[in-house]
Amino acid sequence: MAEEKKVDYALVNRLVLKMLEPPTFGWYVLLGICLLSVGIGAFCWSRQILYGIGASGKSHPAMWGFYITTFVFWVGIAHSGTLISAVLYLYRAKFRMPIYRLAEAMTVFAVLTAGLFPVIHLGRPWFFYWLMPYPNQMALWPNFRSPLLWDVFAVSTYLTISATFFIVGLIPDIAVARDAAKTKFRKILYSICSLGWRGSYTQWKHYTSAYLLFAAFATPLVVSVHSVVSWDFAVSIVPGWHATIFPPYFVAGAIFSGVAMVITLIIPLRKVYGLEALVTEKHFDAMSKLILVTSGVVGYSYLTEFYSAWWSNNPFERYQFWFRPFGHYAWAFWIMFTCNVILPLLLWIKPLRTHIGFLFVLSIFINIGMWFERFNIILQSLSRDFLPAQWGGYNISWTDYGILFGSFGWFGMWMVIFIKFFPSVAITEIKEILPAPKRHGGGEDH
Amino acid sequence: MFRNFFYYIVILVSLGASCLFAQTPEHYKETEKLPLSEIDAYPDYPVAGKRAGVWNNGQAAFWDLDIIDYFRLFGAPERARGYKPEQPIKFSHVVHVQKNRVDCTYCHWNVSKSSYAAIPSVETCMGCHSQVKAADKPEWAAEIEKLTEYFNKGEQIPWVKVHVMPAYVRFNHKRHVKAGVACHECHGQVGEMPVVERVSSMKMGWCIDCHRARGASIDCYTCHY
Amino acid sequence: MSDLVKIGQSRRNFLKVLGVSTVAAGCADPQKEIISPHFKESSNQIPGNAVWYNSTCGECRSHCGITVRTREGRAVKIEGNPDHPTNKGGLCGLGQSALQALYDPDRIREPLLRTDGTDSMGNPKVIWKPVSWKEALNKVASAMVEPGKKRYFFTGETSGSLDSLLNDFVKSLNMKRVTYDPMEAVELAESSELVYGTYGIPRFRFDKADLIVSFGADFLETWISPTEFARDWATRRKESKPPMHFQIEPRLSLTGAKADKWISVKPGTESLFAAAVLKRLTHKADSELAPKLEKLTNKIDFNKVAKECDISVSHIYTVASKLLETKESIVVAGGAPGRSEYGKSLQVIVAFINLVLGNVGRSVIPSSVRRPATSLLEVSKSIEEINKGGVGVVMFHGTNPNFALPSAYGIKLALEKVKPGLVVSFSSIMDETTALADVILPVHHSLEDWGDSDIPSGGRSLTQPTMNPIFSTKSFGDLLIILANGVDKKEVAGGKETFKDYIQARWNVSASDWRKFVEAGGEFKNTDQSLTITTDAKAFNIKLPEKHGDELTVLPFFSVKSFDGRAANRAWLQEIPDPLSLVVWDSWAEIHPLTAKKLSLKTGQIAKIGNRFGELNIPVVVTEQVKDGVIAVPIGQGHEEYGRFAKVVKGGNVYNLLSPAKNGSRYLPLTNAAVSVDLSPRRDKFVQSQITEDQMGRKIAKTKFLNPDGSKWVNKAAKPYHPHPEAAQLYEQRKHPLYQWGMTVDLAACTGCSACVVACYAENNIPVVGKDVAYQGREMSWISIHKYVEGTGEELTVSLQPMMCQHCQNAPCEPVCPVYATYHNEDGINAMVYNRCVGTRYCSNNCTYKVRRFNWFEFDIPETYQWQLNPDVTRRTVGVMEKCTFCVQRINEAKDKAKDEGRKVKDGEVKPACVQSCPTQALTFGNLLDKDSAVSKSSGEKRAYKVLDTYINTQPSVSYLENHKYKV
Amino acid sequence: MKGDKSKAVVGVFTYMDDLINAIKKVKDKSLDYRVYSPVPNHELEDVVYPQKSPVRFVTATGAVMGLCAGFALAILTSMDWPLRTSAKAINSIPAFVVVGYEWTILWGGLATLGALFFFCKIPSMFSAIGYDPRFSHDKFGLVVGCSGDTTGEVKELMISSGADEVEVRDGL
Repeated sequence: MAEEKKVDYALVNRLVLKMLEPPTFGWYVLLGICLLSVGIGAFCWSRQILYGIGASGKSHPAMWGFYITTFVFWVGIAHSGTLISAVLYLYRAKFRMPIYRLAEAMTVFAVLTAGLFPVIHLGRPWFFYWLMPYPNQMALWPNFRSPLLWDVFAVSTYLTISATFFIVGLIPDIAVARDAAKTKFRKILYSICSLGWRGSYTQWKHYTSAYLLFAAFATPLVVSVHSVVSWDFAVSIVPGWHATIFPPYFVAGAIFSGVAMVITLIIPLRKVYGLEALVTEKHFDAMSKLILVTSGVVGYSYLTEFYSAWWSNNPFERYQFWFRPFGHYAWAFWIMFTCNVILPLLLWIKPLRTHIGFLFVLSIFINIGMWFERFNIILQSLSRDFLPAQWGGYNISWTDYGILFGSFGWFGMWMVIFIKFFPSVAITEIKEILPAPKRHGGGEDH
Repeated sequence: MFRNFFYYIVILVSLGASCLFAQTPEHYKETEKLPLSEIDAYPDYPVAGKRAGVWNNGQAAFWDLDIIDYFRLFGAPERARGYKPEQPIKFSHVVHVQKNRVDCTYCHWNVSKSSYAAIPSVETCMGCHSQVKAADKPEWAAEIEKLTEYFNKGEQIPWVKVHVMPAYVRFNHKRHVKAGVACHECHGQVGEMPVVERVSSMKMGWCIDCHRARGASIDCYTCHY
Repeated sequence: MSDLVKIGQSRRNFLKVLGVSTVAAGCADPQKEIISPHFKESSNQIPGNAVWYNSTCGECRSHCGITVRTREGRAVKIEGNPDHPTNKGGLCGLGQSALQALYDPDRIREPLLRTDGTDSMGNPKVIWKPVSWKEALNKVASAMVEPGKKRYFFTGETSGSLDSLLNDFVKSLNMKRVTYDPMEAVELAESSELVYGTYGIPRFRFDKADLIVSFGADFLETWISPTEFARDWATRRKESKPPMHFQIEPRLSLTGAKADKWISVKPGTESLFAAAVLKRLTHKADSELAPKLEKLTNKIDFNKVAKECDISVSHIYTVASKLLETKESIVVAGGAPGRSEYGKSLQVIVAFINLVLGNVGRSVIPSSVRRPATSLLEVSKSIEEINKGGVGVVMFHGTNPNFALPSAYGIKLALEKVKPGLVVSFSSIMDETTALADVILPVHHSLEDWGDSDIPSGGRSLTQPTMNPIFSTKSFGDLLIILANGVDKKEVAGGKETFKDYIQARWNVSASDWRKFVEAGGEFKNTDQSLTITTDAKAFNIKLPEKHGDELTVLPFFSVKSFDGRAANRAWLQEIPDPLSLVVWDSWAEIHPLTAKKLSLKTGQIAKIGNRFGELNIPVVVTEQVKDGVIAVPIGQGHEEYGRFAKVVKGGNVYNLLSPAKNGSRYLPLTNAAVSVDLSPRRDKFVQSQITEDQMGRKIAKTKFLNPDGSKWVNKAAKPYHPHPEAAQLYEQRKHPLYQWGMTVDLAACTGCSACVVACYAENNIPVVGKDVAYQGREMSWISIHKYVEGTGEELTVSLQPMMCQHCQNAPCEPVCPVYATYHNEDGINAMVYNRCVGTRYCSNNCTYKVRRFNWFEFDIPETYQWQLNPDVTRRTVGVMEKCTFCVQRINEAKDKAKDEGRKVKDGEVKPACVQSCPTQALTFGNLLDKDSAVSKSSGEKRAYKVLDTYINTQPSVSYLENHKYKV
Repeated sequence: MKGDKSKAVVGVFTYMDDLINAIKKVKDKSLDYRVYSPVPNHELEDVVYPQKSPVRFVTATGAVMGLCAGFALAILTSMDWPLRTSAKAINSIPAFVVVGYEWTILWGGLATLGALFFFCKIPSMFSAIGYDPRFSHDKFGLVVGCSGDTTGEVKELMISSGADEVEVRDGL
């Protein structure tokens, strides 16, 4: 940690709290853009409720499409946050410290976004609560054999746990912000949000213990949530969905896309707020390697699917995997393949792993590629299944685009507000990895 | 610390209570009843006030909060217990059923023949009322006059439906009557009602409760198709 | 198009939008409801119970028996009358869709008078002024008796009492009656007179033949009496050694698709083919006939004929030798492809073939019951006369010459010259001819009216009103009587005041018998006619075609979707894909790939097909199912009037391409109109219900090939097929206490006529979505006919497979529903509870057969169509899944009845709408637990298989019986 | 803990080793004290709170309850209205594992949160004695509760350990 030698507690505070200074014009513009796109999404959704789900492009037999694609995409994005914050916490990987808060925020907001989509996707969204097991006058309960119900449980648990983890991690940092707050509004806001945290040592003791337990609970969630999401597909019998490789494949893909999203978010943030001292090239190198690994896993999974389709001698599977690269939606397949498998190979070149501009562009491509991965799985499989007479396609409508766009706005809106109002780099934990200030024999590494 | 939680709870409770007091519906107030003692036309049932003889006191499943009944904000009054619309003719079941002991199936004759328990036709009414004019009771006579007018014009009487069911429910009167379900188990003591009122929630849990108790089918396709 | 089928956006939906924010508003559906009880108690109408009336279908000339289900005084469903000798229970799609003619939102609701007005732009425009019946009838009556003027009555084919009343009416009023029905096989009746000595359409008995040879006659779809023929044909087709069937026609019809061999000849050369076959058979004729036939066919040179027909000469020999080999056969000709200029010659030759083979009296029975009066000659003469002026009145009923005749006949111009005379149309729908009338007198639909007709097999069929008229219309018979009485011609109706009295008087039976006949739907008896054959010498004097040109010709054909155009106003029929071209809501042109390549046209492109008479702008369907150089176009689309559902199909009327008939022909020759084809500037959506016809070796619709001796033909070149081994069951299988409903579908008997689809639409309140929504692949049909094609050219095999919910015992759709909206009930039905559905659509994704349909929108049904809705079936709201329920409302009704009587439901007591309607009885339904039920027996047959069951172990309740087909 | 705590002596430390020295001395005197720190630190932990936190027991209890509740929910509701889907058993245990698993985590997590709040005494709306905003920044704080007459002694102790500044405030 040569370049961090000069960093002390005060500098950390100063750097991070600088981000909380009153918003600039640019921030308002960014927020305005986000709100506008949320508005567009909301308009599209209202219209869809008014006319019926037919306003979107779904059709017979492709009854799922953009919304489930986007749902899986956002759940996937969410994953790397938990991976970075919880799994790497358990492994005591120090390179997580400067980026984990942002990754966690991304997790929570991505799950928040993802959670909307199953409801948006419903034919009768006003009855979404029928999926919850609550005692009702109809004397009916949901069907626990349905993967969709597993989804309800998995995603709601994930949202609860990751939000708790996130908020608990934030408490001491908000207390820092509270103590440095200059305006009355912020003072009150942070006082409430910090829940009266003082940093007394008993608090710290229980806090570290609880935090470790949270991390331990969040870790299996990283594996389970996307596995459950993948079971939406893998448990069904649709050719192209019915594959045992799905859970690991989805989890790897989720981490892949999530890390890319972290890069997409942290690069501008680092630039704007001058966090170069905290988020160093070393961190980017580590993340690049993570991308390289997960890209490899994802690419391998793609090939495995083809292989097992061929080896199974199942005509439906075989046709499906011929259809993907050469059929009607081949463009989607090749976008996916290029973005997820071919472009990340460039990271084998060492200088590119720390080249900020390149990483930024690559991360966006990976995000696009991962969205298309889900699009491929969902749409291509549904449009060519068992009975050729029932084959069909998808008519992408502007409602689909509007809601997809709106989801980015929704996610962005939360991120933008969060960045301005809450410390988006973990103050306490960075302090933790700094050597504790000592009069005698300092420099002991924690 | 506990003091904080206490504040939250107080706020929530007061919000809820304000809804409760603001929304007690007018139609839900108790109506005056004729004494039951004079009636012997009914089979034995526990005399328990207003909903005597009504299955499960007209209530849906035990956890039903009866939100619709109490908060008209949340549902159509047509689906709530206590729904008591004004009818075009002030027909009184008290007079017909309780005083004059007319059997239910005398007018609703097809209740055991079809899934509908049809409202009697104007002709059926006039079968008696061409003779019965109630000349000694002017307010009754006025209603009979209205009926005669409908008959003379050849028009149907636009009765307001009290037991409104959603369109996706297929209730079969014939099957229930043949299975020995008494009218009052669902409709209450109509003979005591000067204006017919809905005394059962007629919600799914309420149906299911009875179906389970009697061992009737609880297959969804029995009622929904 | 959205003007046609509106997508609902009701206040309720708006509440739902609010519901998202205020959560609980979703349950607030009922509003204050008014009950209006019947004014009068009726002895047979109990609210909530259906009343069935037997009657006769008035949609085409075959007059099938129907039984109409009414609820609360409204006809809601039409089914075939099982006791009627013609159709014996089945009913075609056209007959069932009569309800949509009855409840057509564009029906004329009161008498209308033409007045000239202007539209908002100041252009002249016809304004139809509603008038009282009295005023309208006075106007017509005064025009009728204007002295010294010519009077015409154009009618369609009529039968029974109406025919006699109409004839008396025109006679006593000194009118000229002109009959024109474009579908009536008048050339067949004429040839029957020439060869057999009996004028009239013979009876055909397809159940009496071991060999069927058809020259263009689509007897399973539209020809003569398709429901009757399909049923007869199917009884034999289901046998393990079915009759062999040759279909000789330029465009593969549904009948051709079911044939063992489709011989695709050039249009108009069928008569040559037939003559060549006759030449091979002459030696079988008796000594008197043989030399004459030899003389008739002596000019035939087999190779030349084969070249002219553009076929291999071996086909002629095969057909002839099979005819010689087989003892009992039937040879028929007709349909649109058979109606060339030489159609009459073809019929005569075919009649001779039947005579020579001894089929006459056995499978072909000359009959004079159905005597076509159609005469195009009379029509054109009358038009000429009208053009000369001095016309008092021209009346129309049951015919639409302004649509069904080429514009070259000029009927429109002629009618404009009638003034100051009157053009009167007795019609309940604004068709092209009615639009030219001065006075429109709306008449009852046949479901509201009395009537009768003669049955070819003997007896009389009776039509009775099944409901009160919904609009201010009058019975056509009554109107004739009123008009005749009004002008003091009381003798027309024999002093009767109403048409019903007239019929009753004409039937001349006792009151109790009359009541019996009304209840039964007619008087059915078998009358054997004595047969004497006298052949007219003129029959040997027929003309045969000379050399044909090589130019592109258009081949109009009758289709099950539109018939001759009379069915174009039925939303159901427009929505249902044509079983062969798979086209929805459109007209189309079938073009062979080679021709299409020459013209550089692709499927879906809109072609401009034109000649000096007119032009069509219709989409192209490139298919091998039509002869090279022929452009096959369905008749009956491209209406300019005839209601919203007909008008929406643009592209033009194919009749307009045809040239007028020559040589005093009584019918319009349909083939050989030369055309030029180009790409059209018109742009429109083109919808086909399938994107591929290839089943990719998946063994979905199976066909077993037979050797001519009936044994199984084995393709030694084919790759061996490895079915998966018997799957292990993870879970204990469900036991069903009383019933396990199941169905079998005999693919050998299924003709793809789509009657089942119409029945399902009618029974289950399935919304019609319109072209725009269908374009997005969102049709709602619960049962659909899937088409698969294997092989090319001569080896072409078309499989038609009705596909509905298979009610799998291991249904993949069920466990994935998070709210139990779909589950398995104890009767073995895969139940779908609409009101529980939240619309995740996972079930549809997981459905192997993709037979689930989703309510993408709240479809707005026109108000009048709503009167047809079945009150026993819930109308599904937006956002819920729906699918075939095995007509659970019927099962519940039967169970209800059985419970009243304290017994189990009997076999055959429940028939879902599709099973009931099937003209060929290809579908069987019943309890699989009952080992003696029909369905248990047929599902245990050797041919039975379940679709994809060996792959995915869904264990469907629906079994299919393999199609079988001779390898010839 | 014990004795008179009317006064509180607040010491502000920059260096952790100074702080630890001070704590040790305070502990020797058996005085009631509280430590404020911007970060958790092991050395500090060993001095101030060497025993293990009880949060984990609450967590374990919550998780086990969640597991049982998840399975109970799935099984009991399936039995309540047994609807067959496909040929699957009414109690399809493999499918219910997911529910049990998720609720284990959910209940465990929520129990941990509850325990955290309980043991850390948050949310708290009351100001803490001797708290200084710098303690969340870069300084360590040691607050010792004592009677008015021992304040001088404690003050002396802190200064000697290296406190930047020492202040006497009113205690409880």
